[in-house]
Amino acid sequence: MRGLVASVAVLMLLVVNSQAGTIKGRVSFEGTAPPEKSMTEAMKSDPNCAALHSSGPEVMTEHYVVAEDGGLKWVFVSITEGLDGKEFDKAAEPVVLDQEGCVYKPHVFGIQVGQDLIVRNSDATLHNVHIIPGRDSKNREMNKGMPFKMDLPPIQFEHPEIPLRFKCDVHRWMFAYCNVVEHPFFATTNETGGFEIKDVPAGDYTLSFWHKKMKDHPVKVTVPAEGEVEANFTYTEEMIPRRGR
Amino acid sequence: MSTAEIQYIETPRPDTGLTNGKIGIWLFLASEVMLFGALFSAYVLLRVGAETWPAGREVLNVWLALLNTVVLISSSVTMVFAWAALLKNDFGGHKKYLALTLLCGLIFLGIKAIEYSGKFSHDLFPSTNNFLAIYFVLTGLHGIHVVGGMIVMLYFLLFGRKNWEQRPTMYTNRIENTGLYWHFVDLVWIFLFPVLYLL
Amino acid sequence: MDPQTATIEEINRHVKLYLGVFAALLVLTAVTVGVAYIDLGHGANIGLALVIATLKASLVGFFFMHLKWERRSVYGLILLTFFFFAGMIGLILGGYWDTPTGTVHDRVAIEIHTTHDDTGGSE
Amino acid sequence: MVASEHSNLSHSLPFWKRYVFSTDHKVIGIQYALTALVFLFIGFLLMMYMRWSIAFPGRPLPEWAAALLGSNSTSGIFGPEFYNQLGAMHGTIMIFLGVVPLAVGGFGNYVVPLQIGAPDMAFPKLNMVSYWSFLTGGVLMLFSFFIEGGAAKSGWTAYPPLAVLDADAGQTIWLIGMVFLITSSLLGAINFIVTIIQLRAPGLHWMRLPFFVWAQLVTAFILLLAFPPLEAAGILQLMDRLADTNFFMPSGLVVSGEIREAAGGGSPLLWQHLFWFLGHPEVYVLILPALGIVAEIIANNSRKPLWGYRSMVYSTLFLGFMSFVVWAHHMYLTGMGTVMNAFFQATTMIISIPSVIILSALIISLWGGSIRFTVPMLFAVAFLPMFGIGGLTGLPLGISTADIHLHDTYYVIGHFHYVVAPGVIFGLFGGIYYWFPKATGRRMSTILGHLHFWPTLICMNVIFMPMFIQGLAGVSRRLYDGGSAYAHAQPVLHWNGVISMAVWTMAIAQLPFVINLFGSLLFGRKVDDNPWESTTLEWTAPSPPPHGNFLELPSAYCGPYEYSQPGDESGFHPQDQPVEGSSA
Repeated sequence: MRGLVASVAVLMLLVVNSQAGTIKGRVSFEGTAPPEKSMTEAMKSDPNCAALHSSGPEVMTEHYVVAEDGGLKWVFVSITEGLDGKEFDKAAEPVVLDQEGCVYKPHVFGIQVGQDLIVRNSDATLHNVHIIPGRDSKNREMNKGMPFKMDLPPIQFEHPEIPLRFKCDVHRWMFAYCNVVEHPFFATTNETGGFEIKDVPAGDYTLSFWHKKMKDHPVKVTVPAEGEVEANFTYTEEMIPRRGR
Repeated sequence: MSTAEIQYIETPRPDTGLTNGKIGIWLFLASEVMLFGALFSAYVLLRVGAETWPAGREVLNVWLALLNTVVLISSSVTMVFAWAALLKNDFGGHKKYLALTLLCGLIFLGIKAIEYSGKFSHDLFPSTNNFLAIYFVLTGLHGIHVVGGMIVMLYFLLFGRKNWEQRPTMYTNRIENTGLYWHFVDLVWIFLFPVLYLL
Repeated sequence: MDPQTATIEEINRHVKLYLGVFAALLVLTAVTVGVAYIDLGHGANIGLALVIATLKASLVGFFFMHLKWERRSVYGLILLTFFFFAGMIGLILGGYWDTPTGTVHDRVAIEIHTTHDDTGGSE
Repeated sequence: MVASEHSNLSHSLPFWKRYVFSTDHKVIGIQYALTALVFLFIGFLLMMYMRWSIAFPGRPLPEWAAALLGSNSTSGIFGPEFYNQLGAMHGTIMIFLGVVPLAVGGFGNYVVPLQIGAPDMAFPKLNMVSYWSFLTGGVLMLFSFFIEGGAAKSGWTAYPPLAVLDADAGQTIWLIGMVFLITSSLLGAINFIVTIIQLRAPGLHWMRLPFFVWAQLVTAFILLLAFPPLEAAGILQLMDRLADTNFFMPSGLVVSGEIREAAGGGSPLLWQHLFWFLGHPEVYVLILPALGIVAEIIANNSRKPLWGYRSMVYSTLFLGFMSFVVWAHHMYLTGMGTVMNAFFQATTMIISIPSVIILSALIISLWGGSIRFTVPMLFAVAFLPMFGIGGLTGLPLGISTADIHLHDTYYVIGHFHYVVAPGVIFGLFGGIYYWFPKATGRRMSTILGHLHFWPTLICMNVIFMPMFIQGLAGVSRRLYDGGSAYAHAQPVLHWNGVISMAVWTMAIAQLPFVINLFGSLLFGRKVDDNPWESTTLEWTAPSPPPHGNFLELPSAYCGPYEYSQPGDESGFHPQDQPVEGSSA
């Protein structure tokens, strides 16, 4: 009986505060970012990849993509505390991770637990998607070959993990960071460093700003019943890992 | 004698001198020799290939195993007595000795359980090293064979009377074959004991 | 002794025989444990332990399993199985001992290059 | 009470006891045969998808073909992982679930008791248990396709460390399925040996046994003694997968860039030794029953006793004995030294002698015979050259130096498929056509028989002969794209399309067989007890034989193949007829 009462209560909670606010903000970076390295150089080792980039602009690594006004791209923003106890239905449409021009696109993204991930190979060359969970993560290691233009059957992850690393066993420079979270409230910053998370139930939460090099920084935020709340964050030079160039 | 009856269940076939059950059980024991033989060759290859191999007596409790050896040998003896009692038409004596054999089996498994829990409590698991891994597999599979034998004996203990009264020779042969299986299980332990515990 | 036609005394004589075999087995068990604690060199210890185990096994086989009064064909089956058993262990070990040494594979394994993203920071 | 009274006793049994959980060796034989045929077609289906990926890598399947794969292919394309599943399960299903159950479970169970004049197998209940254990193993194998991660995908040989590192559960289910299959074969083997030794009819001495019974006896001994080591290896691999032990995991194993933290100390070669200890005797388990069937059909249809019956029997015994000491010719390239390679090379050469003796004896048996080209005879005669090619192409593989180039290439695939496909399976098809009248009392249609035989024979050769060419060019096996990524394979790539076309046409060529098999149950011409005018004992029983087989206990007075004896106008002398002036 007790279990039944609890779930009814949760349903009630969801129904009551149906109106929700949104979190908007901008992530910026102060100081000089370490220089990017040329990917096309690394791609010389595989003729197929080199051919794909023989004409176009030189492709650089995208570790510290800083816009003129200091906006930092590829920062994964998600709610880490304040949502416990609430269940969320699975997102309907799948997330598509493409491998195009021997680069994962997008190479930092979020996905909800149980949501379909479709890995696509748009290059006519062989890629080998190798998903490596962390040492004590409960997600399963997967190793799928994609020798030609094809989609893998949809994959689902059962356990949250930030980040779940993807690499390609054929190309040493290819990496993707898939951040698995239990709720639909996450976003990745665009070129200007801006992000927006919609219909977040009112309440106080901890927002986490995660960057693949400068790691994770929590920020407290309270979301009003409706309307927006501003949440910005600024990475500084000290946060760059020292061992990095 | 009707053609639909399967012959030579009780009386041996004249030219081979054996009953169906006797050949059947010896064939089964031959396949068991190959099963345990494969595990022994695994043991030997792993030991020969390993850089370090713990001496059996440091990791395992030799005295418990010695007790187990005595228990299993005595269960072999009570098994033979159970069969001999049938030859003397003493079904009561037979049931007593069969029960005794079953009891010895239980004691054997009890000691095994103590030994295993002792290992687990010192967190020595099959994954710790290959000596423990092959130890658990060999003694575990042997233990399963002991349990299998005990189930058969329990069946005879509970339901044997009707078969004994209707077809005594067939029942005696069945007990003899169960005895052959039980002695084989004891025989495997006789090899397991020195190989795992003493060398 | 043919089970169908054995007389009572014959059976009793056999029962005594079984007790004798039981005693012998216990003695041999004690011997094998005792010998194990004397260090006669690795090879000798193994050899001795196996000899005693085979002795005990043949006691159980001949008397308890009635091989002494069994037909020749059962011996044939045991011999055949033992030949394949010995062949399996022997040839598997042969495969191990006969592995050539000093080949190209013996050179120190090539330094295992970590496949981290070497075009930038570390993980 | 004679068999007929006994048979109306069995009429009173409820349906499920008489047909489903039956202990009658004939019902169990038919259950084995039908289940095995279903598995053979499933194995063939998997291979048809493989041929698509080999011939047209990356091209989407047609709509109707992709539908069957469900979520394993997206818009008609499937990747290398699913190809590996197809490959591993094609091998496992064809051998352990198709050919062995049909040859040993189906034909052995049905024909052996009848040929030795026995009412049933020695242990009927054990016989039933062995069928149901086989079915459980089979269902488990098929079920593993539908779980997350799919079926086992480390080949039918399941070599560790790959098989142990495979994170998907398919491999674990494969191992558990194998344990069931091995238990089933073990119980079956015990049953066969006891039946053949104990329940031979009076007067049926050892040298009067039909050659088929000898083949099944030796097969049963091989099953009995070679299977348990694989069961032990299976248990060890299960422990490696579930309890993180390291039987087969060497220390310092580098897995995706990092050294694997584990106790290590294991040896992958241990698995290969234990697996191939069964592996090679297993292939003799496949061929011996087929040789037995072909011998029966050739003797019957050339109206002449088998040439060199004694030498065939002794060769079979010697083959069974030698099959236990040749296994490591599968492992020449695992770094064994020259002494071991030389030993196994010698035993492999020696073991080819009895096979050649049996094959030559069968060919010489045709000499001077008045041959009737009935449908079973077509399959039996075609078996001879096909098995010949299969056997002879094995010799270069048996020589360890030549094996360096040919190991794991398509040459090997061609070699063993020639032995198994146009060899063993032709023998089994012949057996179905030959004993169908005994099992049902009706004959299978000859026209449909020819419609099945000729296209299948042609397609078999178009499929497997090019594989030798590809193998000699160095195309290695188990490639999802048929070698198109390799420069040395370019000149022989076009054969992939030819082979795949032949495979799909052969699938169509099996339709006449299926129609014939089920159609003849109702519309086949009714026949008497001995339509082929044969001499062995099973033809003295009514067709289909009742429970208990014979109306009165038969006994044997002469050899199994007394055809065209001088002064015998009928041309054949059944074994249970007394011969004037000779001892019983």
